[in-house]
Amino acid sequence: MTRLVNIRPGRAGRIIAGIVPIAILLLIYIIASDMRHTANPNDKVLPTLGAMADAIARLATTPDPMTGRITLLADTMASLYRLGVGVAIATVTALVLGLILGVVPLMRATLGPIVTLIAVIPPIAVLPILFIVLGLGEASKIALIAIGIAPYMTRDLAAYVSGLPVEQFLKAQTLGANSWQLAIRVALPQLMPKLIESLRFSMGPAWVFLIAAEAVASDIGLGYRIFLVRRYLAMDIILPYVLWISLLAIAADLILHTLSRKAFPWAHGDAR
Amino acid sequence: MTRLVNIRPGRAGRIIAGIVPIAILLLIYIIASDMRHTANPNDKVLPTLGAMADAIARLATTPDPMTGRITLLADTMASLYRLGVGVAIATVTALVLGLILGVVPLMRATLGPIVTLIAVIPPIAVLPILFIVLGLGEASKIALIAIGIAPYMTRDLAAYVSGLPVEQFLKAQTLGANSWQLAIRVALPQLMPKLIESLRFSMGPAWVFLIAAEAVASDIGLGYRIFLVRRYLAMDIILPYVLWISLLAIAADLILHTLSRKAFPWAHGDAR
Amino acid sequence: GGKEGPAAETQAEAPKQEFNIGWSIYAGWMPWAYAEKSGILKKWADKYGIKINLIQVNDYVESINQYTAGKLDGVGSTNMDALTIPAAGGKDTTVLIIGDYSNGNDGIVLKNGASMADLKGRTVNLVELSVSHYLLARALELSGMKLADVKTVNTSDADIVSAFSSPDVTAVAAWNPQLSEIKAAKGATMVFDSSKIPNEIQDLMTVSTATLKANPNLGKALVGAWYEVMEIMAKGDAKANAAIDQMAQLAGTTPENYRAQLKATYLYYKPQEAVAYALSPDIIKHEDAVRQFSFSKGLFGPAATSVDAIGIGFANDKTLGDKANVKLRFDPSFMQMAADGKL
Amino acid sequence: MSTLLSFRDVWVEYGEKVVLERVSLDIEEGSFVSVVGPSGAGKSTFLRLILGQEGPTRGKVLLDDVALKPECNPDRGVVFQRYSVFPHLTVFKNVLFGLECGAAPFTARLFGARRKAAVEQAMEMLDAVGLAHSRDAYPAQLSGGMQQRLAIAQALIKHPRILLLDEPFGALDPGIRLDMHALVTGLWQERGLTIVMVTHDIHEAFKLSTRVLAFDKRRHDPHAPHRFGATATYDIPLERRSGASREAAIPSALLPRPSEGAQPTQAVAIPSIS
Amino acid sequence: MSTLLSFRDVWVEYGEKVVLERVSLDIEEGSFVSVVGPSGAGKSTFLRLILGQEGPTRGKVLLDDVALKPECNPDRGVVFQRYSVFPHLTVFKNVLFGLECGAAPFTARLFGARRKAAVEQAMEMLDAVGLAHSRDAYPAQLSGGMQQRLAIAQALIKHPRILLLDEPFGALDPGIRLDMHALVTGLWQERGLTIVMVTHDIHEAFKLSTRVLAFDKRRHDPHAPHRFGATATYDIPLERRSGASREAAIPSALLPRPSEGAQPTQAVAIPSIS
Ligand SMILES: Nc1ncnc2c1ncn2[C@@H]1O[C@H](COP(=O)(O)OP(=O)(O)OP(=O)(O)O)[C@@H](O)[C@H]1O
Ligand SMILES: Nc1ncnc2c1ncn2[C@@H]1O[C@H](COP(=O)(O)OP(=O)(O)OP(=O)(O)O)[C@@H](O)[C@H]1O
Ligand SMILES: [Mg+2]
Ligand SMILES: [Mg+2]
Repeated sequence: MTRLVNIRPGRAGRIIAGIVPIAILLLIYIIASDMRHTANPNDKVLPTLGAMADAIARLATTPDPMTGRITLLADTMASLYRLGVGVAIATVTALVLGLILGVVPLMRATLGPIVTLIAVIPPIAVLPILFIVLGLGEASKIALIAIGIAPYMTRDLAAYVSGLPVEQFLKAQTLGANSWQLAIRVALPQLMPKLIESLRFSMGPAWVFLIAAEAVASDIGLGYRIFLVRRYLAMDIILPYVLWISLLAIAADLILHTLSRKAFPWAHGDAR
Repeated sequence: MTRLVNIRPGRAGRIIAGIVPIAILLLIYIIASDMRHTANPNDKVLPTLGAMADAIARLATTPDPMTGRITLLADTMASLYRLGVGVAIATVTALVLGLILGVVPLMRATLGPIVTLIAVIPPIAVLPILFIVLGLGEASKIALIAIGIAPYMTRDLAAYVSGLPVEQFLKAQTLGANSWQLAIRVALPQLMPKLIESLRFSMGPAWVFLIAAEAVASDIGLGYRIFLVRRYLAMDIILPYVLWISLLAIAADLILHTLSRKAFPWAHGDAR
Repeated sequence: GGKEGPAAETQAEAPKQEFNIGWSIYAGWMPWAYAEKSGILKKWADKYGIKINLIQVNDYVESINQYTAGKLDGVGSTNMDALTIPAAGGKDTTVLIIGDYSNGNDGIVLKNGASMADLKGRTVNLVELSVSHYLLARALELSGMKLADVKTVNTSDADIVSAFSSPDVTAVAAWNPQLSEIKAAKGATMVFDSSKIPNEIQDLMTVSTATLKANPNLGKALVGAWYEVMEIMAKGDAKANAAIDQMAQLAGTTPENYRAQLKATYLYYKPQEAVAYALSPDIIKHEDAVRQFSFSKGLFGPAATSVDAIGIGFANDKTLGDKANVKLRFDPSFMQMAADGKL
Repeated sequence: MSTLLSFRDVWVEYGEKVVLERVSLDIEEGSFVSVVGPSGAGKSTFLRLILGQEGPTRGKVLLDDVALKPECNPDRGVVFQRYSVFPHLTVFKNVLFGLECGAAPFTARLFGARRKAAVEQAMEMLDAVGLAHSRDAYPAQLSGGMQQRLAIAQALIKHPRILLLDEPFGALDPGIRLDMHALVTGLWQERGLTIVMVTHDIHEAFKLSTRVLAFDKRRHDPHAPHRFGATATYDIPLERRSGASREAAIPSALLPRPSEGAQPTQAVAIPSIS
Repeated sequence: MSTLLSFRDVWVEYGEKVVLERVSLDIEEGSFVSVVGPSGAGKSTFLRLILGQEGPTRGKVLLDDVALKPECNPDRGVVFQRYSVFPHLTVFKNVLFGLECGAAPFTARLFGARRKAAVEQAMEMLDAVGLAHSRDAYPAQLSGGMQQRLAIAQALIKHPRILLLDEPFGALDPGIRLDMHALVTGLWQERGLTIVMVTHDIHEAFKLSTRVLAFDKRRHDPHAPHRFGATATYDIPLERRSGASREAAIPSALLPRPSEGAQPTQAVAIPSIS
């Protein structure tokens, strides 16, 4: 008999194998929802698939009478904007700091400890400070995302840069490179694929912080909607929203992955 | 002149350099707090160091007249218990799943997609569901931590195992190893240091989820206390609590790091 | 199903011994915490041969959601949330105790403004779809404005105090204890509070109708314990003060602060008073206002096509809305037993 | 000696790409076969077929006249250029590993008398490859040559019938390479092994083995280089030669640079293409 | 020829550990110095001193009679065994890099006519090492030998006076090694370089260089092996020798195995220890 570790399903086999557990989960949900609705036709906890489809169709097609905008679209745009700006700020900060900390030992000694300290502070615990400093507008939401992920990314990138073979830095200096050139021509380009990788890992926390920020103070956004309708336990809206967020997260991950492969082919080839 | 990248401060220099920015931050706080207290002696936003020391001394030494317990201690114990159990569950789950997914291609095909799906769902968005399924006791708080970090860890570990040189698995099979032995004698021991590394990265999110869970449903814990006193903007309690959490986080990180170096010397030696 | 009404559910539920009652920190519900800590609740539970677990939930909405999902047998709730969450979710709910109404515990606070008129056109931070939202709607209505005259931003109750510290926030609607912190801030003026709409924001103890039918002892024990605490508090003696101090401690605040909150809470110390209100026509008027607001904000869910979709039952078989779909029942009979000393 | 392994019209294709085509040859028990050829010629692929890491796309690989299952088994040991030892086990435990796996399917650990016997066997093996003094070192603490010795010891403890070596000395310094040649030759003779070794070093091949197989493409389509696969273009028996006569048997086409080394003075055996 | 580099009683210590002690020697302009010795003897440390990667603990290293600053500079080029080229740049850009850095301190990019001149220079250099056809490949797509050619081209484009090689061919196959020997010898002669090369391969050292330095410990304390450092125990001039006579100059103590190679027939030069 072939050893278990040597059984490799083909392409079709993999797709079917992957779908099965998801289908089972869906089935369990349908049965549970059906049971609750037999007991209480108005049950809100596990809405039927039909009810969710209705709710989401309504939010995705009918403009809100008050604002004239399509709710799902407006929420998505608002959230993606915050997420995008927050992540962009974090990325740029982490890139610059990571580069400086990684390349310049003196800066690593100076800023390393404070970056570590900031990295371990759970950002949601200091939300009040953020509001007081930045107000309740977009700034504080964007800041929560940025503060939430930038320190981790910075440490990750700095560690990567200082882990680059010392031979490269020596070689570059024998080729006449100064400190600035070492940073931008040796460290920076090699850091880019790592940056995207670090970013991919940080997207999960970024969504968490976005939702947390929108739950605290907001009038639009995916997290806002989820926490608003939670007030009347509208699971028929919450569940499709969660699914939608998951799909957006998967899409973002795929885009980043593809981007990295396209932009930095040398980083994805077979290493020798 | 020596190039900036070649200046390497000595041991003492590093310590001093590291303390300076933290000292500056502290100084800025003291000045800002002083300014606010000059304007409004009852200011709550930036309490003086003295006020914070008083508040924390009270919480750390005076037993609560009702329960007879010292608040800070009781909160810490409760939170560490939840964090510990949640992280332990996540670690064991991730280890077992990561091993299975990494070693057995068939299981990777079957469970990979659903693990990815679960990994991208922001746990905070499904908090209501979690509480409904698991009730308001310790279980749901522990579950939020476990669900929050386990999928990421699982994917990380599975990727690591499937990235181990295929030569090792082939070699082991030529030495008579069966699938089970491959898992426990080849993959598992090499996975252990990676597990600790993955755990170290997950501790940050774990604290965030702990605080989020305690904010919603709890009557004790560090996160609970922060959210309880947030209603009165009692920054004199919030700030020391945040600092305390940060210290606990740093301590946990150091312990894990030391553990890894002690337990798996082969993984920290110079690689050839 | 809904047409069979509570009878069907009653059959489904068997009598049981142990009950979970949820509550969250709020001036009008702190007596429950005291009842538990002082052993009064256990005394009454023992008397009726049952066990009652009082479960504190930090997040108020979560406690209502848990109740709606069936994880709790009863929960401390406002009249509005009892209507829009469990009742609108098909969970037949009985109002066991009308504990108090907000008599200033909810308010609207402005910076750089002195009256409701200054609210026009501003952005108001509040917990949307909560009693604060209702309070705002009523306040605007009484001042000749509409909800459309202001913009609202949903703000979590835990963070509303720090929100008000932020310069770009100039108007909030909040409840206590946050309200007292906000009022105390420099340049803050309270332009409206719930004392101007007495009895419209009520703090209740609600329990599942089916559970109560199957276990009337639960109702008796809860009502008995509640009014024993009320009696202690009403005395105004040293014991009352000690009790109130303890409640303050449990709420995470100072005794002074808590006393201030209590002042803004009209507690029905005596069961007779609560029963009298429950029997009066006022209650129907007040609940009607609440349900109109709730329906207008879509809180009855997408399936509800009219404000009458969900029925509200009162003493003596009076109802508002669909008689065949009564999901929220004001039942003063247990309070009546307390008033009659029959517990 | 009898035929141990037979290739019968074996093809290996990856999608469109043909790597090996029409490989038909027999390998005799006890022989030491070296496989040489340019990079990408399919030398490692050939080895993988014997190892059982993969199966042929067409044709058959027979071991003792029975078709090989595409799975690695203890009757065929292997040493790769890298990653051949377990980095998390000490030298001694790396060698013990094979004994433990075979004897304890579930725990993969031995106890008591059985462990004692295994320990003795492992120590003997370490002695044989000259690593007894490093028994408690981790592989990362060993030099490259010591790591390959360890890999060989590890493979031999299972008494494989065939030992497969894929550029085992490619990463070693010349001095250490000579040591390893002596070691492998000794073990091969003592234990009656059959060895198939892939190497880039033509001199090494001709020095050590009883037979040299050179893999290369016979046909070439410049517009679609992947259309044709490689096969054994030279098959040179060396059993009865020794020393200088071996070097002299190297066909000039196989030498890295025509400017160096001996001229082809001998007619080479015709590759056995069916 | 004149003295280019001088070591004056140089010691290198890491904490307690003495790596080099009392190294005093001169290196002449245009010489090709090979450094051999056992692992850990401080060969790389010696090279690092010349490179300027670190400074001596005691004593002085002089370049043109001026004390060397412990910093790498373009007058000394280097090729390491690994990591010598930039993985994120194509072959061509790897070579261009040095020209860009020197000419454009801030942008490190060239434009217009200056770029054109630099491009031409880089292409010539690639031609010289035989990599012109691979100009757009990334290092990961090159073989080990091609990577080292690239590293040499990259270093030479800055016209260094000294080229430092730390086991540059250690990871290469023997055939490719021969090519590289020819390449390095050619470039050394053409460009009047001074080369200091560390190698493990004694034959390589004696084949290529004009002088061989053997590093080893002269004193040994078995209880505290770190107490004494290494120094140049043999210093063998070879300028006027060629071919077989070179091999014959190898002292037997330096050979990996006494069973191989020539006997020491010549008295070796006494190491210049002051
Ligand atoms: N799994 C695979 N999928 C596709 N192509 C493969 C696969 N394995 C090997 N090849 C290709 O088959 C050809 C032969 O590979 P193989 O490793 O056998 O060559 P080799 O002779 O061992 O070369 P080298 O001397 O470089 O090790 C190469 O072109 C390689 O790219
Ligand atoms: N930064 C350092 N700190 C402490 N010890 C060091 C350091 N660098 C080198 N050493 C030690 O100095 C000694 C000489 O090292 P070096 O790399 O110069 O040897 P080598 O002759 O090049 O050896 P190899 O042939 O293995 O490359 C070694 O024992 C090494 O461990
Ligand atoms: Mg190969
Ligand atoms: Mg060295």
